[in-house]
Formats: sequence, C-alpha cells, structure tokens
Amino acid sequence: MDKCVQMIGITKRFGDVTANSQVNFTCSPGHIHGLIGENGAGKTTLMKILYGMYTPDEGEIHINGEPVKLTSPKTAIKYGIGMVHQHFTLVPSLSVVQNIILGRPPKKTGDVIDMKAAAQQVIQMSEAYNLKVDPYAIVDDLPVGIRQRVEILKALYLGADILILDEPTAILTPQEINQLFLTLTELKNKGKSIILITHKLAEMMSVTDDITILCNGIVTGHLQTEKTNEEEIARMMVGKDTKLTVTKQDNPTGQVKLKVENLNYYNKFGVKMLNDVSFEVKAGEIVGIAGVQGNGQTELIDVISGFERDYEGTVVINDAVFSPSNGVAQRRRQGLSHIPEDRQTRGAALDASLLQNYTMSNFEGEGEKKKYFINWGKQKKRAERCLNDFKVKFDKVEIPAYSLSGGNLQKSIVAREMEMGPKVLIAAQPSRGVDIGATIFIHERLLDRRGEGTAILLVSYELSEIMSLSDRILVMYNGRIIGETTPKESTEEDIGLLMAGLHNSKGEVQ
Amino acid sequence: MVNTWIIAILRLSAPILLCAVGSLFCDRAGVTNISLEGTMLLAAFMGVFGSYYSGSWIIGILCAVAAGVLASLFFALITLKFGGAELVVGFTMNVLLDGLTVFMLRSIFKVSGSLVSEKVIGVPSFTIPGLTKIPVIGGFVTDLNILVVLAFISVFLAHFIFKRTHLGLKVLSSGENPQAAATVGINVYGIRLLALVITGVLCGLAGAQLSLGYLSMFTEGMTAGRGFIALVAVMFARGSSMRVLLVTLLFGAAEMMSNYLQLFQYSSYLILMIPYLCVILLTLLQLILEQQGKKKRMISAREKTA
Amino acid sequence: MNFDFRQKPIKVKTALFAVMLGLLAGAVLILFTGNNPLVIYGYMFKGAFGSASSIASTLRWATPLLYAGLAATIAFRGGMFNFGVEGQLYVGALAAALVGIYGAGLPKIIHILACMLAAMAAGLVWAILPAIIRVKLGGNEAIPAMMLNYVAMNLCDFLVQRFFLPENTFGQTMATANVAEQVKLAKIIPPYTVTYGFVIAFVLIVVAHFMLKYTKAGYRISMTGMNSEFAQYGGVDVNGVRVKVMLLSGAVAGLCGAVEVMGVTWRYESGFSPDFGIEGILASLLGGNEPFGLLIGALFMGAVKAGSLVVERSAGIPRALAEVIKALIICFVSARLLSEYLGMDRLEKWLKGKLKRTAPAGANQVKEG
Amino acid sequence: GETPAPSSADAPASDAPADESAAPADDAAASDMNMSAAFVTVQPLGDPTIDLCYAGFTKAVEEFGFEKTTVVEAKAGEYEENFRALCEEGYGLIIANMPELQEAVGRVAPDYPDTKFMIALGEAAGDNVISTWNIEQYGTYITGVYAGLMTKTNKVAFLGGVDNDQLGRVGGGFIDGVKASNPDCEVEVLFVGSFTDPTKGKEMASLLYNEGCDIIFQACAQSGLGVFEIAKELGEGHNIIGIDVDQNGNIPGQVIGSFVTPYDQWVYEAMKEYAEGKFEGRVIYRSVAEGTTLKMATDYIDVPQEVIDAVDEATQKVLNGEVEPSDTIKKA
Ligand SMILES: Nc1ncnc2c1ncn2[C@@H]1O[C@H](COP(=O)(O)OP(=O)(O)OP(=O)(O)O)[C@@H](O)[C@H]1O
Ligand SMILES: Nc1ncnc2c1ncn2[C@@H]1O[C@H](COP(=O)(O)OP(=O)(O)OP(=O)(O)O)[C@@H](O)[C@H]1O
Ligand SMILES: [Mg+2]
Ligand SMILES: [Mg+2]
Repeated sequence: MDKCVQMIGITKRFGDVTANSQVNFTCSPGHIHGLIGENGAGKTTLMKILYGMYTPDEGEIHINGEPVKLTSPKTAIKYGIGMVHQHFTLVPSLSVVQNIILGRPPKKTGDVIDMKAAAQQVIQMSEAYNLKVDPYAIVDDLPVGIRQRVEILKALYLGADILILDEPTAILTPQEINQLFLTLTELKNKGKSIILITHKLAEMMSVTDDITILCNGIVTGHLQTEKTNEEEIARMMVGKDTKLTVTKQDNPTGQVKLKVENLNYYNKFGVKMLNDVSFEVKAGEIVGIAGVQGNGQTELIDVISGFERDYEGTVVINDAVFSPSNGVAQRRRQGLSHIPEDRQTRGAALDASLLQNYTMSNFEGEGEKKKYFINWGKQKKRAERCLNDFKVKFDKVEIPAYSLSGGNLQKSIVAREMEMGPKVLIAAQPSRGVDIGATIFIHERLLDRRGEGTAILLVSYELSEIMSLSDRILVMYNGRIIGETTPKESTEEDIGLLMAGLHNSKGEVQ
Repeated sequence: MVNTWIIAILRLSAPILLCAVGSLFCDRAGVTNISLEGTMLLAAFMGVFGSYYSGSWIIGILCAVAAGVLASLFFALITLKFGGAELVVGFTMNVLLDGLTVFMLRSIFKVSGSLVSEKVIGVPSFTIPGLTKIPVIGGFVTDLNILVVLAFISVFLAHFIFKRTHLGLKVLSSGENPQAAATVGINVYGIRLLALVITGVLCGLAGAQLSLGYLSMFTEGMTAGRGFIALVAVMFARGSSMRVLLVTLLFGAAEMMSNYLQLFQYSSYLILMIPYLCVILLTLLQLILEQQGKKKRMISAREKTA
Repeated sequence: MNFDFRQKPIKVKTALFAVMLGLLAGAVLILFTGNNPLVIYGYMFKGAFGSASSIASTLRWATPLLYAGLAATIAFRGGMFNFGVEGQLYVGALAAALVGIYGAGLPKIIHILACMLAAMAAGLVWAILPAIIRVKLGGNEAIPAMMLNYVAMNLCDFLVQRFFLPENTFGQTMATANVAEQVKLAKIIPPYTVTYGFVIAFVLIVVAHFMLKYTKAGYRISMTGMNSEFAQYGGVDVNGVRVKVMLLSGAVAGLCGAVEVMGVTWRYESGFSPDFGIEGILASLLGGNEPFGLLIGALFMGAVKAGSLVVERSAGIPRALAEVIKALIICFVSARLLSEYLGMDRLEKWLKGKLKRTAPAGANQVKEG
Repeated sequence: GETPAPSSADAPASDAPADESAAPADDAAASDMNMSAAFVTVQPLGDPTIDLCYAGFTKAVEEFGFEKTTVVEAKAGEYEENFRALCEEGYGLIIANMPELQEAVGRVAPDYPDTKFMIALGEAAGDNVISTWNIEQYGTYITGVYAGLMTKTNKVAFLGGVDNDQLGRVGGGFIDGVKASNPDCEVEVLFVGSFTDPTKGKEMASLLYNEGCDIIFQACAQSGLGVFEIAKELGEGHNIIGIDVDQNGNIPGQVIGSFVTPYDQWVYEAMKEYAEGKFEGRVIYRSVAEGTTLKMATDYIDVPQEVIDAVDEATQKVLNGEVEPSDTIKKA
C-alpha cells in the first residue's frame, strides 16, 4: 500500500445536512495534498472525521493500509495524525511549552511534569524543523504567525506523520504564507505527509502535489497539480462554469458622506490600535480597507460606528459631526448602517427571533410615528419583505436566529443593514463564510447600493474581495493608513507588500 | 491569647477554605458552580448521619464526602449532560439541598432544627505535644483536627497540581480553551466531571468539618452563607490558590474580630453585618484597584508607544 | 467564573415535562417516608384548591412571589442577576411600615401611595451598589447583592431595635408598632389574608408583559438580556439599561415588602419573610422569566406551599418536600436536553405521525359506518 | 418593668363570626367536647424550651385523649395562615408557643370564638385565649446573685440568642443580680444573633471563656447547644447556667444551675382546663412565685452553704417585692 490515508465511502450527516456524501479521499506519503472546495463543501468535516472529532455515519478509514476506528482525537494522534485547526486551539494564558506538551507531557514521577525536559524537547524540535519560537513566551503575547508555528509544533510533538492544516493561510500576510510554505516543503522532505485546505487557487498550484476537490459534500475530482490549471479546479469546485467575480461599472461620486479625522485609539491594554487615521468616503463610492487581520481594522469600525467610545478625533457622518460622547444610536439616526465582522455575537442575538433581530436596526428610526411603542405588525411585514428580497431561506420570522445556516444568517444581517437605504454603510467581511453564489449576490447588492449613492466602507481580509469591489483602496498596517491606491493602479502583490508593512522602519520584511 | 486567636481563625476559615479550593477546581475547569452552599450542607448532614449510625467519625467523613460527590454529580448531570444553565441549576440546587436536609432530618431522625445526640461522634482534635511550646508556631498546632489540617494541605496540593502536574494543565486548558484541550486528545467532558468530583470531595470535607469537626451535631442551614463566601474568595483569587488561602484567612479573621467586637457592647445587629460588609468592601476595593491598575498599565503602555 | 446571565426562552412543553418529572421525584421521596404519593398529592391538591380558605391560601402565598418574582424577571430580562431581592424586600418593608406609622393623618390614598413609594425608593437604593459594581467597575452583581441581603436584615433589625420599638412592649418579637388602619390593604376574601395586593400584582404583571413586549424600552431590555453586544451594536445604551432594570427590580422588590407589611403583618417584623426573595427568583425562573410565565409559576408555587402546609399537618410529611419538588422542577426546566435524552421528543414526533396517519383512517371508518 | 395592661388597641377591628361549617360547635358538655389539639411553634423541636412545652402537651394529650397535630418551625408570615387553617380544620384547642405568635393569635382568635387558644409566653386579647406571661427579670436576678457568688474569676457572661425585649429582661435581671451579690464582678454580654446557630454559639462561648469568664448564663436556645459542647471540651472551670429547662445534668459538674420556667406545667394546666370544660380566656402573669426561678445544681456540685443562704435571701427579697431589677440591658 503506498497510500498513507485512505478514506473510503465516507458519509456524514448533520440533521438534514449531508456534509460528506460517499467521499473517497486518499493521500500519498511524503506529499502535500490539497483539499479545496467552496464554503460548506465539507472540507473541515472530512478532516475532522480523519482527526477523530466526528464519527462518520458510513465509510471506513485506513491508515498506512491498516483499517482503523478513529473515535477521538486521542486515537487519531496514536495513528500519527495531527491537525492545525482553522481557528487556533491554543490556551492563551499558558506558555508555548505548556501548550505544545499539553497532550502528552514528559513526566518525572506520577503526574508531575518534567518542565526542563519538555522545554528541551521543544527547543530541539523547533531547531530541527526550523520553526523558531521562544519556549517560555506566553501564547497570549504572540502574533498570529508565531501562534501558527506553535500549532504546527504541537502537532509534530504529538508525533504527527500526517499533518492536516485547515485554512492556515487565511490569517497570514503573503510573506508569512511564503514562510509557511517553506516550512511545509521542509516537512515534506523529512517524510511527513501534509493535507492542506485553502480557498486560494494560486496557493494550491504553488505548493501541492495532489489536489482533491469537494463540491456539496461530493468529491468532484482528484487531480495532480502538475497536470491541471486554475480554471479546471474552479469548474470542478462549482460544478459548472460560473462567474467568479462581479462586474463593476464606473459610478459618479457625490458629496463626502463619511469623514474621519485624526482618529487615535488605544485598546484596553494601552496598545495604540489607531494612529492618526484620516480619510473620507463619498456618496456612491466603495472604499476598501485592506490589511492583515489585527492591524486596527476592527477598532476602526468600532470607533466609526460608535461602539467604542474611548477614542480621540472626529467622525463625520452625513455632515453631522460626532464626538466620542455620541454613541451608536445617534450615528445610526444619521443614516449609518453596519454589517459587523462577527455575525454570531455582534450581528445577531441567536436566541431571539428573526423578527426581533430584524427590528434592531430600525426600531428607533424615523419611520415609526409612535414614540414609545413598536408596531410589530408593520415590522413583521417589512422583515418578511426584506428577507425575501435577499433570498434568505426561512419558514417564518418567528423562528430563532440560530436555526438559520451561517450563510443565511449572514444574508439576513446584510439584508437588515441595507434595507433602510443607509447614507453610509460599513461592510466588514460581508461575505465571510458564505458560498460563492451568496458571495456574488452580496457583492451585487453592495454595488447596487453604491449605484444609489451610498458611501460604503468595505473592510475585508480577502484581498480579492477588496480588489473586485473597491473604487479606492486604503491599506492599513499597525493602526495607520500607510497607502492609498486603486484596483487599476496596483496588483494584489503590490498591495500584499504594503499590507506586510513595507514602510516599516525596522525593515523586517523582505 | 494570640494562640487562641490563631486557632479561632484557622478553625473558622477551614470549611470556607476547603470549599473554596473545591470551587477553584471547577472554576478553572470552566464550570461556574454556585451550589457549594447546598453541597456543603448536604455533606454536613450526611456526615452526622454516618457517624450516628456507625459510631465512627471516619465513616461520618466518608459519608459526607460521598454526599458531596453525589451533589456534584447531580449538578454535572443536569448541566454537562442535559445542557442546564449552570447559574440557574447552581442557584436552585442550594434550595433543593437545603430542603432535602430538612426533609431527611425530619423523616429519618424525627427531629427538626438540630440533631444532637450522644451517638454522633465528632472528629477528635489533637495536639502535637512538642510543638506547642514554640511561641508563634505553637498556635498553629494545638487543638487541630484532621480536617483543618486537610484544609490547609488542600490549598498547597491544589497549588502544586495547577503549577506542576499534567492534571493541572488539563484542567486549566479545559477551562480556558476547551477546543484546544479536545484537539490534543483531552476529554474535556471527563476533566470537567473530574473537577466537579474533586469539588464534591472538598465540599464534603468542608461539610464534615462544620458538623463533625468543630461541633458534633447538625443544624438546619448551618452553612450560613459560607459557600458563597468561598465563591467570593475564588473570585478574588483569580485562579491563584495562594490568594485563595490569603482571602479565606482574611474572612476568618473578620469573623473572629466581629465576635470580639461585641464585647465592647456594640449592637449585635451591627456587628453581625461585619463579615458581609467586609466581603462587599473587599469586592469594591479589588475592583477599583484592578481598574486603576488597568488604567495605569494602559497609560504606561501608551507612554511607551508614544 | 462566568456570572453573566443570558436570557433564553423556555418552551411550555419543557416546563410541563419538568413538572411531571419533579412530581415523580417527589413521589419517590413520599414513598420513602412510607406514605402513598397519590394520597399525599391528593391532600396537597385539596390544601391548595379544596375550599375558599385553601384558594385564599394559595393566592396569599403567590402574592409576594409575584412581586419578588417580577423583580427577578425584570432584572433577568435585562441580563442582570438580582440576588438581592430578599434584602430589598426587607428595607422596603421597613420603609413602608415607618411611613405607615408616622404618616397617619395623611389622606388615605396619599398615605397608601406614600407607603408604597417609600418602599420602592428604599428597595431601589438597596439595588444601587450591585448595579454600580456591574456597570462602573465591571464586577459581577449577584454575589454583592446577596451579601447585601444579610446586611439589610441586620440593619433593619438594628434600626427597629434602636429607634422604632413601640412603647410598652413586653417581650414581643422585634417589630415596629402597627401601621395606621387606613393603609392596611383590604382583604379580597375576608377573613383570609389574601388582599388587594394580589390584584395590584396582577396588574403590574400585565403592565410588565406589555412593557416588555410592545414598547421600545421593553425591546431594549430584552435584547440587552439576550445578547448585550448585539444590543449595543444596534444602538442600545446597554449599561443604562442594566442600571435601569436593576433599580426597577429593586423598587419592585421593595414594593413586595410594602405589600407584605400593609397586607399581612401590618408592621415590620424581624425576619418576616420566609425567603420570599429566593422563592420569587425561583418562580421567575420557573416561568421562563416571562411575566405571564411568572404568574403561572408563582401560582403553582403558592399552591404547592399551601398544599404542603396541609400535608405537613395531616400526614406529618415535612413541608421541605415542597422545596425539594419545586427546586427539582426548576432544575429540570433548565435541562433543555433532558426530553431529548429521555426520548420524549421522538415519542412526540411518533405520536404526531400516528395521529396524522390515523385521522383520515378514522374519517373513512365514519363514512363506511 | 412595666406590667402591661391587656391592650385593646392592638386587637383587630373585625369581630366577624367564624365560618360555621368548619368549626365544630361545642362548649358545654365534656362528652361531645372537641378533643383535638394543635401544637404550634416557631422554633423546631429539639429546642430545649420547645421540647419542654411539648412535654406538657404530650402529657395532656395522653392523659385526656386529645387528637393532636403539630406545626413546628412555622415561618414568619405563615403564622396567621396556620392558625386559620387549624381553626377551619376544626381543632378545638391550639397551643401557640412563644411571643412571635401572639400577634397572629390576636388576629385569628376573634374570628373563631369556638376555638380556644393558649399562648405559652405571649399575650393576645380575646375570651377564647389564655395568655401567659413570664416576668423573667425577678428570677434571673436570683440567678445573677448566684452567679456572682459562684464565680472564681470575678467575670461572668450572659450569652443571649437575639437582642430582643425578652432577653433584655432575662439579661437585665441577671446583671443586676450579679452586681448585687458581687459588685466587683464583671458581666460580659454577647448575642449570638440567632437562636438556631450552635456553631456560632460555640464560637462565642469559647471567646467568653477565653476572656476569663468562668460562668456563662446561656439564653440562646439551640445555639446554646454549642455552649455545652465547648464547655465539655474545655472541661472543669468552664461553667454554664442553663435556661428554661433543668439542664443541670447535661454536663454533670459544669452546669451549676438552671433558670427554669415550668412551661410544661403551664401548657398542661391550660389543656386540663379545656378538657374539663372550664376554659376561660385571661392573661396570667407568672414569676418567681410560680416557679420561674433558679434551680441550683446541688445534685451535681457542692454549693457552699453561704451561697445557698444568699440565694434564699435574694428569693425572699424578691417575693417581698423589695427589689426591682432592670428589664433591659443597659448599653453604652
Ligand atoms: N457541527 C455541525 N452541525 C451541523 N452542521 C454542520 C456542522 N458542521 C458542519 N456542518 C454543516 O456541514 C456542511 C459542511 O461544513 P464544513 O465546515 O465541513 O465546510 P467547509 O468546507 O469546511 O467550509 P469552509 O470553507 O467554510 O470552512 C455545512 O453545510 C455546514 O453547515
Ligand atoms: N452545532 C451546530 N448546529 C447546527 N449548525 C451548525 C453547528 N455548528 C455549525 N453549524 C453550521 O455550520 C456552518 C459552518 O459553521 P462554522 O462555525 O464553521 O462557521 P463558518 O461559516 O465556517 O464561519 P468561519 O468563517 O468562522 O469558519 C454554519 O452554517 C453553521 O450554521
Ligand atoms: Mg472549514
Ligand atoms: Mg468555516
């Protein structure tokens, strides 16, 4: 047997959703195997099955030719499988060593951990695999790139020969991605097998040996990377030729609708997250904020929307000047809408009904004549119309929001925020976690609003999203706007360099 | 004089300490269990029950521990397994267990209020002869019982477990990032269950100290808010077992002082408020200091970056 | 420790199922005492609904639970845990008693209102500190509020003992003089102790229901309780809501004390409340923190209480049994997955399916016949 | 101490007739007497004083063949409720113990003239109520005299349950007595804050012994159980004076006396009256002459003859009305 992983006829259902259907997946030793597919195609589910986190409803798994029952991560680890998750699974208050050895620490006597030996092992490993970390640093203090190294070390420490990485690149700068790929190649040369999930075709092409494509829980193709191209993969992913981007017409711009001046903001740890940020957005214009996550975008949105009040500087929305003392409500009254980054905790009250969720953005609006009461009848009619317009799938507006799928929930939030005809719209990661079809749909709606004269501030960590929608692009790095460009003037690579802080005086990068 | 004070403080703080260390375990494992008060009460009852029927204080303690564990398992069943809200279940369990002890007291022993009987054998206290002569330390080692000693051992043991052992790491990770724990093969559910069992054991000992350690009787509602004070101690401690010890001793001292203050003819009602006011004031103090600390750190961090 | 309370809706089905389970567990305990559960539950039912006096008794016990429960509901709905209802109730009672005694001479209606307002003000003041601890200092409000209960009880006793003992008392319990005749609440079913305080509570509950459901303020409160971050994102002044619900909750708790004083005890008595505060919180939880749910919860608990007193008298089974049953029910109500585990959901689905299938069949038979 | 006149101001305005269907009507003939009695208390059984009352109750029950029920640990707010229910259920005689219940009895009794009430310690107006009062300060004065003479350390203590009027009389008389027999003797006064917290009682007693008191007059009901425990642990030289019940045998040698109140007799007498059809509502005041006085533990310890003489002399003085002890504890 020359396959190290064989998953045969795997089926996994969650209630009515079939996440994987008769999936056959194999992986050769010493290869980097790419796994690609739209959102919700079932990639993560398949890999979680391989890592023992889910038990498949049907199908069997062979590791190195031997049939195995993977009932928990513990057994998976025993068979030499390691996984780096999409969302980091580290304990922030513990040190790097403690995190790495968490599963199986070296012990002195009884249950007492031999910390010296542990640190020694971690140092050795990090040298052997060229993954530099400070073993005694507290994880909470580390940047994402380093945290990812800790994750990889953790998997290797547990004896992983087969390493699964779920969307490791989504949160990295292009430079960090290069670094990661070097590491992966090195691991491969040392005989490890790697399964890599990514949404980015270019990455697939550059680093993998084989590719498996999932579409709606079904395998639609096994390919050798050398013998294929991006177009073929895309077609297999979606099942047909589809447009992958929206087309954008030029649009006349009007007055300035959103203006921020000299914004400064320190977070609760006293770290300066916004440093003298000034810019403006005109009616009918989409301004994209590009940047790696954690460079101040979240804080910028919080400050503009009034969620965070402890800042310096001014925000002007629709000609009304806001000081830090005016909160969200006043700003919303001036025609501000906001699609939040985090749909689960900020964008929706999951236990509340769709109607209650829908009402949040407009119950104080001018539309209501009555001062103290809510007209639920009217709200209901409007909510139904609005959700239907946005093709949200729902039974009735009384069902709780948690019963919607992620994509539908996202669409319902987008619908709610756009429905009022906002003067200014902040769209943070508007298509996060939704499939290509829905993404295109949301993008088209954004462009419609732009056509109607809304000033849109788009924040996204997906450079392609920024490139395809924005009229102007501002690049944020370390709390500053360090560059302004347009999609026509720059390539993704140029912007990537800016995002990595090329202007950084230390010149760390490159 | 100082000796007796010290002993009084140790004695008063022992049940709170045991309870607080127990609470620390489930708190670190990510479980908010506010049913300690009731758990301790049930344990106190079962301690007396065991001692009464067996004539042995050891069996009494074992019964108390078993009761503590059972109460914890019930909590675990409802919250971990059946998805009950921890806060609600914890709150309600206090009422439940209080009612249950009263019910059993009346149905089994046919008395209400208190169970006092010659048949209830208390935990004997001991004195280490040589050590009592040493001036200050002597105060710590006279007239103690095994439960008080266990209370103080338990803090240091907890400290050791969290700092040094794999179990400690497993508990901490299960509380702070269960996902992380799960993905390296730790059974988070199992660890939480284990933490709750430990909580149950320690609350059981705390209950035994109340009913068999210091007294040899059971009285309805004899925990008198100690379970909640233990919670406060854990909140103060922010995860450090040594701070739990400190805060608990502080409460013990406050309670002892309040007893003494009455000798000066202040109204007993005013003096009875002291321990509770202390808790509130300490809470305020800690929160204010914390906020100022945060502000200071923020300002200094700002200055550094500026 | 995570003390954040997040309001989650409770299904009626779950609640009914929990009541059944709780009674079942109670039956086991009754068996353990050597009695027949059916007989005992029979006594209980009779004690709660069997005669005018038992119905009055049920209503009498439900009344304070309605107020205390409403106080808890208001706080819970805004995401706050007012563990201090008991203490607020005490200070409210003392305030009401004092105004009731020393305000003699005021016109009747004004005097009654003054008593109630004084109680509400006192309860409100008692809720300020926990609110500040939560909102300004970022701490948790539940434990300090609970500690304040002990402070309130002792402080009230101290004040009464020092300043307000009536002349010529002779070994009475610690209590003030009686309030003026005109502020005593009228009885609904004389001579039983259920007073118009019950009616007022009912009105308040209806008002609370409409407030929470149909007003903007109610919407703000609900959303803050369900997901405060979402509420803040939507423009709700979350901290403002928290302070307001806590103070309102304190005021209603104070009113509970006033109604108890004006309706039942006619004076402030040391330790007059047999844990009305705690029971009120339970009633609120039982009713899913919905005003009408609370109404049912409080009536249920009132009935259990009235019934258990009878059971204790006639069968010698300690009334603590009632506490146990109530608490078990609430635990089961909270355990949302319980019915799933016990296969109740499947059973229901199966039954529904069966009904659907059999219905047309039955119709056919009728035709044939 | 002021002897209160039965006040009519406190009596409820209502004199509505009772619900006739419920209360069996019978007064005259002993043959169809309603021989059912209820025992109601705020305290739980297990409280020495209540147990004493209960002993009287059971004695009468057995002797006269009452049908009985007990309501123990009635909670505040439940009192009136309980009495009404008992009346409605047709109980003929209700024994209410301790002053907490007097208000409720006062309200319920007029509504049910056919039901008889007896308050052991407490007072309520009504033709169907026997109220008994204990004017404790005279008896505790004698107890104080005794303690003042028996102390070796010149320091004794009064440990009360809750700081209320009744304990004011108990403590006030005691302090006066100590001062009368031994002006140099210090009296520490402490309150447990609860009648039902033995833990706290033990803690406070231990503190008092620690402060050099060698006699504690404990008047804290169940909390007093803790006092006995600590005295037993500390052994000789740590003495107690018991209350209400003759507790002299509890720790032989260390309980040097008890301030007894024959509640059992009072309850028994009232029930006897009822059973014989001679029940008559009234207020009865009782003091030293009626047996609420010190009982020295002469069976267990040697009491010096001078002390016995001094106690006798004090008793005589009290009976002659020559002393007027304080009915409150004077505070700073
Ligand atoms: N725990 C779960 N419970 C219910 N449904 C789930 C669960 N996990 C995943 N699903 C569903 O299974 C399907 C596959 O999800 P999965 O997370 O595997 O997709 P994915 O390919 O990893 O997507 P993404 O690119 O967004 O990471 C989705 O429709 C999702 O809604
Ligand atoms: N326990 C669950 N029950 C039902 N559906 C679930 C459950 N867990 C996840 N899902 C569904 O699975 C889908 C994927 O979930 P997931 O949490 O991975 O979000 P996501 O869309 O992948 O977002 P992200 O970009 O953060 O990965 C969502 O549509 C969600 O509704
Ligand atoms: Mg995924
Ligand atoms: Mg995903």
